[in-house]
Amino acid sequence: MDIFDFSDGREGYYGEYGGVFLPEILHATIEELLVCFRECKADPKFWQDYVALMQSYSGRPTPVTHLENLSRKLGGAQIYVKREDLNHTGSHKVNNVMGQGLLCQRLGKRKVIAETGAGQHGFATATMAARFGFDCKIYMGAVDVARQRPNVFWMENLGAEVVAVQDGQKTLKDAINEAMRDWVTNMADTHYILGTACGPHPFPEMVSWFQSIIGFEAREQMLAQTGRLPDRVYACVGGGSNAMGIFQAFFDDDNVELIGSEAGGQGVGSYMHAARLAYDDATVGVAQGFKTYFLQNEEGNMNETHSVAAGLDYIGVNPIFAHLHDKGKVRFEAATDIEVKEALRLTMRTEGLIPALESTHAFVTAIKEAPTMGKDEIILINQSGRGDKDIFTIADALDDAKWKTFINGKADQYRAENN
Amino acid sequence: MDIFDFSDGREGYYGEYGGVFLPEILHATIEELLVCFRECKADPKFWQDYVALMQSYSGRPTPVTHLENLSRKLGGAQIYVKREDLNHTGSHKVNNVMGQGLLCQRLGKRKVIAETGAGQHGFATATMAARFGFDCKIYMGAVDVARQRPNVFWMENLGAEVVAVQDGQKTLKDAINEAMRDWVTNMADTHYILGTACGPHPFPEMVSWFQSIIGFEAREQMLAQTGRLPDRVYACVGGGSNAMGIFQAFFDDDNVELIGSEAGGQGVGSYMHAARLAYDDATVGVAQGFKTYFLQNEEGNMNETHSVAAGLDYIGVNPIFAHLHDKGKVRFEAATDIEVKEALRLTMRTEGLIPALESTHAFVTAIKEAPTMGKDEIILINQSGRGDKDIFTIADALDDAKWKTFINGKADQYRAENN
Amino acid sequence: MALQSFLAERKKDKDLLVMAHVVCGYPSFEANMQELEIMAEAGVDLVELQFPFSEPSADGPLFVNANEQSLKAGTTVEDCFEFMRQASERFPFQLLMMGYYNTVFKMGEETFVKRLKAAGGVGYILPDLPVEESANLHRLSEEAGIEPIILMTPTSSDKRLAQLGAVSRGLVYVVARKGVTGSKTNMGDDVLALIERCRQHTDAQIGVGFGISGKEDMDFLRGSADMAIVGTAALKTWEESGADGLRKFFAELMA
Amino acid sequence: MALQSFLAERKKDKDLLVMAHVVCGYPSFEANMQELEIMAEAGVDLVELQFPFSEPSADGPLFVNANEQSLKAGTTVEDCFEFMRQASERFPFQLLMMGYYNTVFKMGEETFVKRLKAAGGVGYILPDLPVEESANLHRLSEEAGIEPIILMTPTSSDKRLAQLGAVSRGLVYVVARKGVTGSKTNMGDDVLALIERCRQHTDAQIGVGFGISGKEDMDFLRGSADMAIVGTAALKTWEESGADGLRKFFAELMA
Ligand SMILES: Cc1ncc(COP(=O)(O)O)c(C=O)c1O
Ligand SMILES: Cc1ncc(COP(=O)(O)O)c(C=O)c1O
Repeated sequence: MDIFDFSDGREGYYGEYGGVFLPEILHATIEELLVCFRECKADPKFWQDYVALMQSYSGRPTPVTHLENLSRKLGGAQIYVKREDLNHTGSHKVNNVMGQGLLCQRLGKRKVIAETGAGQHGFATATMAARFGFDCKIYMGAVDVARQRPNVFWMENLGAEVVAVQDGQKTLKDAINEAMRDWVTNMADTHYILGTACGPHPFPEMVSWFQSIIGFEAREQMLAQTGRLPDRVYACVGGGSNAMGIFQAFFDDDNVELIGSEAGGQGVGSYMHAARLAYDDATVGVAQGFKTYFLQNEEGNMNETHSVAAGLDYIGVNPIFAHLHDKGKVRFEAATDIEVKEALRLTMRTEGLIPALESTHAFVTAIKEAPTMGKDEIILINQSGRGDKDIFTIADALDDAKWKTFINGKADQYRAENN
Repeated sequence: MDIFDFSDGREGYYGEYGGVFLPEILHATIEELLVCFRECKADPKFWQDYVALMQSYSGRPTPVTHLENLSRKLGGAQIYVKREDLNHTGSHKVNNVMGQGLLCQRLGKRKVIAETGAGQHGFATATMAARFGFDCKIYMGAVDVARQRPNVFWMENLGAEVVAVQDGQKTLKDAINEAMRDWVTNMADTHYILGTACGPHPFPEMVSWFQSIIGFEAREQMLAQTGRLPDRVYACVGGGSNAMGIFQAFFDDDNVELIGSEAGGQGVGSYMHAARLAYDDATVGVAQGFKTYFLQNEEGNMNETHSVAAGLDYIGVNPIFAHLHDKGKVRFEAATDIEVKEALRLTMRTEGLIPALESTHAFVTAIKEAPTMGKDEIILINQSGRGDKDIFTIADALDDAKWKTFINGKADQYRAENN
Repeated sequence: MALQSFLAERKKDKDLLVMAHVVCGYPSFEANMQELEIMAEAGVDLVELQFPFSEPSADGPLFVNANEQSLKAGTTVEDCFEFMRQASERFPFQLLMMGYYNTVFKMGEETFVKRLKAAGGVGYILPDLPVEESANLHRLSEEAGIEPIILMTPTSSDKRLAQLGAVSRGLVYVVARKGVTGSKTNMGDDVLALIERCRQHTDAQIGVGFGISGKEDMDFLRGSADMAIVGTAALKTWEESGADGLRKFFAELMA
Repeated sequence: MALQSFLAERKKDKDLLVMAHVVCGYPSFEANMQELEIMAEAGVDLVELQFPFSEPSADGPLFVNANEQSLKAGTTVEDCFEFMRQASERFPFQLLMMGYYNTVFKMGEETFVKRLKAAGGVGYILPDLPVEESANLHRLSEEAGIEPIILMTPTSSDKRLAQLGAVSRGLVYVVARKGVTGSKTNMGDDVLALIERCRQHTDAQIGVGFGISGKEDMDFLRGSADMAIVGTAALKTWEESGADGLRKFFAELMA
């Protein structure tokens, strides 16, 4: 199954989803990008360079870790974890970013812009820009700037300019709008590094392509380590890039079930979540450059979303998943904030792993299902990132009293220094 | 040169340094440890298991990254970096810890204790304990507990008990004393996971052995990537474990110069530093179980030390280095706090790397020397850890105003929640 | 009257037509009505009524804020159509719907065309709907006698302009510069050259927009474009100095 | 008189000797002198004067604090020796230096032995100096007629005890339990068995320490050990109830 083998006149479409819905002014830029991307994709040397870069700079291949303790504790399937958390900058986001960096070089552009929500994509982009010598501007909702200061701190120290976006809900979707506004102005010398497998074609395909390195490694590693393919593969789904990254390698393996785990937030019926496919609240729409399921009202204006994991808190889902959901190829579940906190604790204590809150959504679903599976069955979870960068969020999520005391003390120290 | 090929009756001695200076009550425990360690070291299967564990759990081998931008900017030697920052838990400390975990299993002990200063070793130990299912207690000076709360937070969440030590200067050396007090009480079921290549024999040898994985990988990688050996290898030196880790592989390569970079703190003559070998302030003494150079007064009581990098801020240095310093085999330099801040900025902006403050000491010395070397010469730096875990320290070190505002806001939020 | 013939009619008396813009429901429909009165007085020929959308990614800060405030105040699509109906009955200028495609998509293209027609609108501008995605909507529009306004831009190649020209009818919206609505455009030879290039690919009237802010821009465009499109400058005037300011603004603009 | 013969002498009148402990300079040398007076009154046989060290890793919290405070107050090695000299002239009990090896190492082993001798000390306890590292110091001590106190512990194998016994002279310090100074030891059969095992490997007198806190411990040890070693319990009493308390403590202990 090659999902990217588009039929005539349907380039960029996955079933009825995808496409390019952008201002006319970007038409030439998107064309140029598409041509360049097609060249890169057709050029084996490009992929070799990409893999070499990821090896020497980001530590790929990331390993697959067998979680014997957790498997034993749950008493069902054997659980394996693909360790994207071990990447440089701490998440899978860097795969896409470094790939687009190489492509940007080929485009001959010297400036990059990006949107970021949780900040991991912005952090990765700022890192890439420092490494490639690009000018870098990161758009981030003002609410996210306030709550994700550590990532902002690093982005700025890496030399990026972080712009706090004051519009709308002041979160990820608004940052995307603002990045697009920059792009329609500065496309001549600027490449827009979109952070997930969303947005107009060719971004969903391109981001998925760079992220496919996850799955191709993982599939081989599972064969080497277990002698066979996993029965189920779990990944969290924000925009869908890490999930596409790991799932793609298994598209032709009909016995491998693929499960995407979305942000259930406060649960079904709460309208405080970001589950576009697992719950029934989303409908098809066109926004931010593409057609997919969005959490929107009946007139097409976007709803507020919520998740403890800022990186999953997005109104739309990648068009490929919208299609694969229709086709029943990928199953979608949701993990609530409460379940996420529990699974995080369990994973830390039994295995010494600290998955990012985003990644923990995949763990939740896997942990629910593993006990119902046979001991000879095998599960693979994509740990898309590490949680230690999210200490403020996790400390808040776990309501850690000592942490709060520490922060209060720190604040007192700063105030004293000022006097 | 096999530094561990002790002459008769001098087991555990490197020149006049090293030895075992412990209460009699620990004699049997140390003997047991030594016997077990000798078995492990003689057993190729043990090393294979260790390497396999490090590959699947910690992402080894870590890559070597060529810093083309920095090399170009400095205009001298080509700079390569061994990326221990990409390890699980974010530093080389995990190499030693996982190795000792395996050894502890073989010893049949179910409890581990460790001291920690910066918290990276405690973090790694807590992680290992969660993974191996050991009970875990971490001793940490009360001052360090207060200033390294993020690491404490993770240790606790990983299931470890963190004990704030209230004695002495309430920093690393006091934590070591307290860990020893625990050990002399509970040695029957408890293994002491010492965090660096210091302490009584066989710790310096054992920690160096586990850390040698760094250098053996790096040497091979340099040969593969550059076709030859580096001219100089740089590492920061706290207790000396990461430096021993990378240097050992080059001990027989007489053309490779080895440079250890100590904490220069506020500089020569300030007495606010932790440079045991680079400056002239340290003298030979016996403390914390072994004989080496310590920063102490003439009556043998230890002086206060200082470094912006908590992990380098130790009174003693590993006995192997004391010896290699005498022999002129390793050259020691110091990097001051101010130089470290500058080098950190430079490295972030030119290469997108965020070395730990400790590791940045190695960068300082390399950055000083690279421009004086030929363009065809090659430098290898050991990046022992990543700095993003040290955000509080680095933000303070860089005096970041926005960070302070953020912390104040966070504190206000917590206070408001409490009302 | 259909847009094409209406514009042709208007062009008889004037060398440069004017299209103005309001964001429906911002600051309120009453204010909108007042604005339209002023525009009508000044002799504006065409007005785009922007239906607010939550993700106005082709707009600049002023319009972004207007979209947001309007939605916050509870503006619905039905409100916008009803306002259009009232305005179309009351004023001599014609009305276009301006907005983002999702508004259309969610109600269905057929419904959209019917409702627009029923409200007295003569066309629409959907900046995020490229021609590749427009075939069905264009067909429905043609059947209903409604015009899609095609945008031509400084980045469009000749090949692209030909493609755009082929489906253009009534009015083409020439985007004077890169970027979003709102900032000033330096009118210069490149704008004239762009208009020239566009003319080679369409017979429709040519309106020029993005950053038109006063009389000098009008003078500059006269003889070259058929219509000047004024957006942000008018809203800014309204926000800063209300009805009187706006009256003065249009008086000066169209003097 | 050398330690060995002194102890033999004392043993003639008593079935269980007592060794006490002070940390030099804590809370002050004056206080130390007062403590010694009380000990002398009570008939204590031997006192270890702990020379404070910055890293007292074999000590429990009370002594750790005492070491720390004493150093903070500026106590020097010279002060300690001078105090020992005065005490040795004044009291009937004999004095040992107790401390960590670095104190010895820094002044040099030869100097240490000379100074200790000159101050009237008869031996020393260096808990972090294993016998493997002691050859030179033992030789110098023997030449000077000074005794190293060897520690035997519950974790020592018979082989190890033999090794320790071989170099023991005068007094062996049997550590009653694992751990640091300070906490209570439950005196039981294992302690008796340990003493028995130790006796098989040494002819020296056997002192038992770690956690001895009162009369019951004395009664327990009587007939088995030669000497009870009292450390923390006395310091604790001093801290809690001063000179009077300490007087009472020793009166009860040695009743
Ligand atoms: C660690 C991590 N995992 C997952 C996601 C979700 O994005 P995606 O669905 O594109 O993988 C994010 C987004 O920020 C992330 O940071
Ligand atoms: C990242 C890092 N590097 C270096 C050190 C110094 O230790 P060592 O000299 O044993 O490598 C530490 C100690 O905490 C550390 O955390």
